[in-house]
Amino acid sequence: MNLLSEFERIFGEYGGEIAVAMGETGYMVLVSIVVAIVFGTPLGTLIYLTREGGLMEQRTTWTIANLYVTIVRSFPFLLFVVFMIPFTRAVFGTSFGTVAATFPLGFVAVAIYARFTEQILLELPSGLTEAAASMGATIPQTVFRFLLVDGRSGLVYALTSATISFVSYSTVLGVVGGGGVGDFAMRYGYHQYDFMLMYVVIALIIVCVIILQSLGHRISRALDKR
Amino acid sequence: MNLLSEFERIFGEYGGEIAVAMGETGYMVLVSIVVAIVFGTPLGTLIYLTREGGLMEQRTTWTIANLYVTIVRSFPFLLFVVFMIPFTRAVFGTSFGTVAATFPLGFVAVAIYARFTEQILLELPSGLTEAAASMGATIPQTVFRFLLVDGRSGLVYALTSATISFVSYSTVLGVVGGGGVGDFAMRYGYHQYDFMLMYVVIALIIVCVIILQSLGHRISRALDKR
Amino acid sequence: GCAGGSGESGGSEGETQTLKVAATTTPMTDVVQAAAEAIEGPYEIEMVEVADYVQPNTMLENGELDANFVQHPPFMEEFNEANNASLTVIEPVYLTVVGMYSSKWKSFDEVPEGGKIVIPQDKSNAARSLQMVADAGLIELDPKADKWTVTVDDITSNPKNLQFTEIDIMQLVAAYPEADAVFLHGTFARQLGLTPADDALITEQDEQFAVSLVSREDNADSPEVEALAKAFHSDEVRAVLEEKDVPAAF
Amino acid sequence: MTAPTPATPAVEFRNVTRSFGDGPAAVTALADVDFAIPRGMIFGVLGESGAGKSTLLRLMNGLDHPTSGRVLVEGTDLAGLGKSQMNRMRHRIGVVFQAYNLVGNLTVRQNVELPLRLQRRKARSGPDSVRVREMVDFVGLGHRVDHYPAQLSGGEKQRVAIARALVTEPSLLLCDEPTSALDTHTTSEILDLLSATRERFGTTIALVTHELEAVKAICDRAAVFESGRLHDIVEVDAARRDRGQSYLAHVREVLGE
Amino acid sequence: MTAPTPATPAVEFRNVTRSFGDGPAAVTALADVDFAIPRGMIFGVLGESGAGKSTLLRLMNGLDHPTSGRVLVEGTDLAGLGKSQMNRMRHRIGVVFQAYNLVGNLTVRQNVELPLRLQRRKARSGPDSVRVREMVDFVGLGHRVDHYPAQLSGGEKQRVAIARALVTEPSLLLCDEPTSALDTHTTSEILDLLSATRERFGTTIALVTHELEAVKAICDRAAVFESGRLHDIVEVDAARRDRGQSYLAHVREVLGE
Ligand SMILES: Nc1ncnc2c1ncn2[C@@H]1O[C@H](COP(=O)(O)OP(=O)(O)OP(=O)(O)O)[C@@H](O)[C@H]1O
Ligand SMILES: Nc1ncnc2c1ncn2[C@@H]1O[C@H](COP(=O)(O)OP(=O)(O)OP(=O)(O)O)[C@@H](O)[C@H]1O
Ligand SMILES: [Mg+2]
Ligand SMILES: [Mg+2]
Repeated sequence: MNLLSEFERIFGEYGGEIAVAMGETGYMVLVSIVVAIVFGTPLGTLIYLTREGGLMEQRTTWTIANLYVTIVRSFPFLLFVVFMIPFTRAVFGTSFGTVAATFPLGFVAVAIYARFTEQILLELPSGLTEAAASMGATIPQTVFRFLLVDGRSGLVYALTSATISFVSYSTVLGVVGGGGVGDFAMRYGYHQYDFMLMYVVIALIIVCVIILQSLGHRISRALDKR
Repeated sequence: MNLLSEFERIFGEYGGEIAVAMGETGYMVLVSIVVAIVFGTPLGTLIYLTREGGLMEQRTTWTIANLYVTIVRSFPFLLFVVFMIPFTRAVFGTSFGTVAATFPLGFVAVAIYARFTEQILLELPSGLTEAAASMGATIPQTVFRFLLVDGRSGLVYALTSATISFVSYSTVLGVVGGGGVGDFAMRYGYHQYDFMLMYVVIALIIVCVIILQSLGHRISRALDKR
Repeated sequence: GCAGGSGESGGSEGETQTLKVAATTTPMTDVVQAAAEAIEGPYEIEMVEVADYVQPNTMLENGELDANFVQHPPFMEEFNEANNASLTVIEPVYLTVVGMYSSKWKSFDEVPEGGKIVIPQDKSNAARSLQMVADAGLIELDPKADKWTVTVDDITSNPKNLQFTEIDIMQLVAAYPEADAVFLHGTFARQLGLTPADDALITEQDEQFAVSLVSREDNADSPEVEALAKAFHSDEVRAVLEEKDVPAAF
Repeated sequence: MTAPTPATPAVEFRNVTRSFGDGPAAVTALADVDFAIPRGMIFGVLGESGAGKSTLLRLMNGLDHPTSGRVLVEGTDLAGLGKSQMNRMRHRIGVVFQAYNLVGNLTVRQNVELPLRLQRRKARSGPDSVRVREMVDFVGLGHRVDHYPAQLSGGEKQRVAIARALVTEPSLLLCDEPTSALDTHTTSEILDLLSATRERFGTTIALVTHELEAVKAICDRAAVFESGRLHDIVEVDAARRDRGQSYLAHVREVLGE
Repeated sequence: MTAPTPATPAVEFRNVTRSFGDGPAAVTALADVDFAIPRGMIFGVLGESGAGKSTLLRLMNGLDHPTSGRVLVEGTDLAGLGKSQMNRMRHRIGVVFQAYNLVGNLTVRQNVELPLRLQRRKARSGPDSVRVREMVDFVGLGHRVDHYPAQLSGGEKQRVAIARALVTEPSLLLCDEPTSALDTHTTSEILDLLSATRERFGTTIALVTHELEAVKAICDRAAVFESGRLHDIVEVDAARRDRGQSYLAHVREVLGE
């Protein structure tokens, strides 16, 4: 088989569809990243703060927040998507399509990144919170001016790592018509046994992820002055 | 609907099968944990050591190891399972059944845990490797007597976190006849519309994971003397 | 009532009404596309591609779709029964030639003691495959059980001690190289370069398994579904089926 | 040089005991300690390693809590303070930690600015920004404002910590061996600064140090601890103070060349 | 008290320069430094904060590398050593870091044992285990062997670091302000120990310190650095040494009560 002519065939025949699928995946992953930052970081911080021996020890809050993360992460994702359908429909008026599919993914993104955030904060030296306390920093000040400042490189690297998970999760969303490259690869490549197409698309995904990864790596390194 | 009688029905009718499925999941997850520890920890350590500015800076090794982790993690898992079928068959003589299904899961487990390991090691203070170097520690000594010693609590916590991912991934393995509780929930619950059964099984999975999580948490805290 | 219907439907006259029809894979998606070109009147078809066989029915029942094209009637009946739903068959469109195939044996008689038989995991297709194995005389099924809902538990005699493995329909092709016999739909067999006539150990082409256009009881008689039915019967669809070498059911 | 001593002392320890762990491995860091630091005093804390000095300071701003007994700051029992009251109290207490505890991802300037920011003072402009600049210059790091702690030497880090503690002009200043990593010359400059701070703002200073010279130089009074017990309180003889010599000259003198 | 001075010095710096960064933010930590430490000598390193003392020590065991110039240890250019040669060299060099660098998850005993373990000596039994015990006892932490660094005071951590550096009986000992967190009494005990170590094993010691008293007490010679330049090398007048006084007595004497 001539690889070049295969590529020609694939991009000639499916180029437009692949571009659309890439756009869909980009949308799902981007929304997940935003949601992970906006809700995952605070949730992870909350788990860190309210834990036993934490700055804001609070058993009930910790239990609930920690439970959310654990449940959402251990729920088989495909079934979670199904489980969420009534809620998705209530919010978006529909349960299918890229936008609606992103809804369950968002919940998972929050859970994944919250756990990452907690892990990063746990590794910070205790002198940092001690310094914050000694200066009379409020809890929000401790978080924003100390923890997130010294944790930032770890958080960025973890976000990169989490993003790769989001890409991987997004491929399951074909079940509810979410589209995306993963679904495309499944549909045309796997279900129609066009393995060449499937591997080309997977390679595309991987290349994008590698670029993302090295970008995250670079930013993370640049942010670490410690 | 009477919840109690529903439970009676479910456990009466499917109790034995659920037990078998739990056993299968237990097997898959346990093997993944072992493989993650045995291969994931060294791989993550290798990425840490050979990175730019690392103790054993080695561009080629780093690129390959890092690529493995990135590729395996971003490969849509279902397609990865399919991709691995020829190799699985070559190794186990079959690509079906719980044992064979664990093969692709193992590769993913290694990749996930390697990344976790790298992240934990990156957060360790530079004074640690400096102390090791000053004592004339060889690379293996630096790893075993310094890095893994001070990183151990983070590594255990990360292993717990990774295990939850393994559980989640294992549910996808039903497609190649891997069995397990996730597959059970899909098969009887989803595809045969017994939603009560599906949620009961999911609840079972979650309870197991929560126990695992709190165990990991406890061990991790006990190991941290810093 | 028309519980939602399709989101953009119900426009005033002269406006085109978009009909949402779900499909999963080829050849169903090709048929829907052909129908989209063939449809007449103030309608256009929007295909919703879903990588799953349960969701199209759930969505249809919930009024998010106008119709779907993913299944045969027994599969739909199963859904209706389990979910108290009111899906209804509009038109059978094409027949699926299913068969048991083997990469190792020329006939069922060669399948050895303890042979591994791989069948689909959904109820109707599982029953279909068991029925074929029974027809070949390798097992006996409980005569009291319904012919199209039998399960592995209904096997009353299995002298060769055959091992049945149930997996996702989508994975059957992967099982072909190592199973002693595997159930395949015609389209999948073709992907492996197999033809039902030459390569199957046994085939079956029961008309009741014709893949059909399905909608709900509450819109089955509506003009838009009538237009859909007509489109799915068009020459364009027939041409696509011929091209794909699938026998039309009309 | 007697400091003003109004009625309520700046800090008061009433029968304070602090122990860690229990059973045979238990350590009593402070045992039944009872003393007061009058306002405006520079109070030395002396004692061998492990005598309980750092623990003492940590108790003074509520970073640690007594196992028994009470700690009062400016007449207020710390145990009775709510969270935000405690924070407000801490805004008036500067701390120089033994381990510096700088924020690694902030530059020298940002580290010094930090306590002002926490108190919602505008540090970007106005007198506070001038004050930040002044403090950094004073500790001799004017040319390193944009460097990060990892790029500094031990003594430079310590100086940043000192600047950070002084920038808010606290009414109580807790210093845990603030010149341990500093040479004699820088040390005497820092000590001068502490002395001047007290002079100008009436700041009460608790100074943990091993350098008797430092105590001699600026303290009014010093407590000597031994294995957690307050062994003695010594009044410093102000007359014996002497300073002002070039560093190398001082080296030569002491080493006898 | 003159140390033996065989032909090859223990440490030799040949026109060593070490600078960090470039452009306007560049810092020259050491500029064209040229000197030698004869074998068996206790060599003081003095200098203001940021003068380059820690950098100097780091260069001596290859933790850092000169920007230009050469560093020789026992006649060997460190730049020419392979990895395992460097490790073997380091087995003979003990280091007490300014920031201690203890392993947080190891107990006091385990931290002290560590360098022996790395050299594959059997520390569990035999003379080495006795030696570990001895060192821990010597630094006054015999009752804390099973405690972790986080449970220790600053000075106690420093003492563990000293025990760890001495346990292997190194031929070259690099100490970066090893008594900065210690009181006068403990300091003089540690200095005695360093002195005795040299006496017994002929160990060469490089001692960075700000305490002139320490230099006076045990050093044979001291280098004074200023902003990265070797400013002067001072011979210590052994005759002026004096020691042996109770801690409190010493306090009273210095403070003049
Ligand atoms: N990574 C770095 N980047 C920039 N400057 C650095 C770096 N490391 C050290 N320096 C600078 O080099 C100079 C010498 O540092 P060094 O740590 O050797 O000083 P020192 O004499 O040990 O001081 P101290 O007594 O305060 O510990 C200092 O001005 C320091 O800020
Ligand atoms: N968390 C802890 N667990 C057990 N013991 C502790 C803990 N924290 C402190 N200690 C012990 O309490 C005693 C007093 O400690 P502290 O830090 O106050 O000493 P210090 O006087 O500041 O000593 P140094 O001059 O060495 O810094 C020490 O023996 C120390 O080991
Ligand atoms: Mg202390
Ligand atoms: Mg230094």
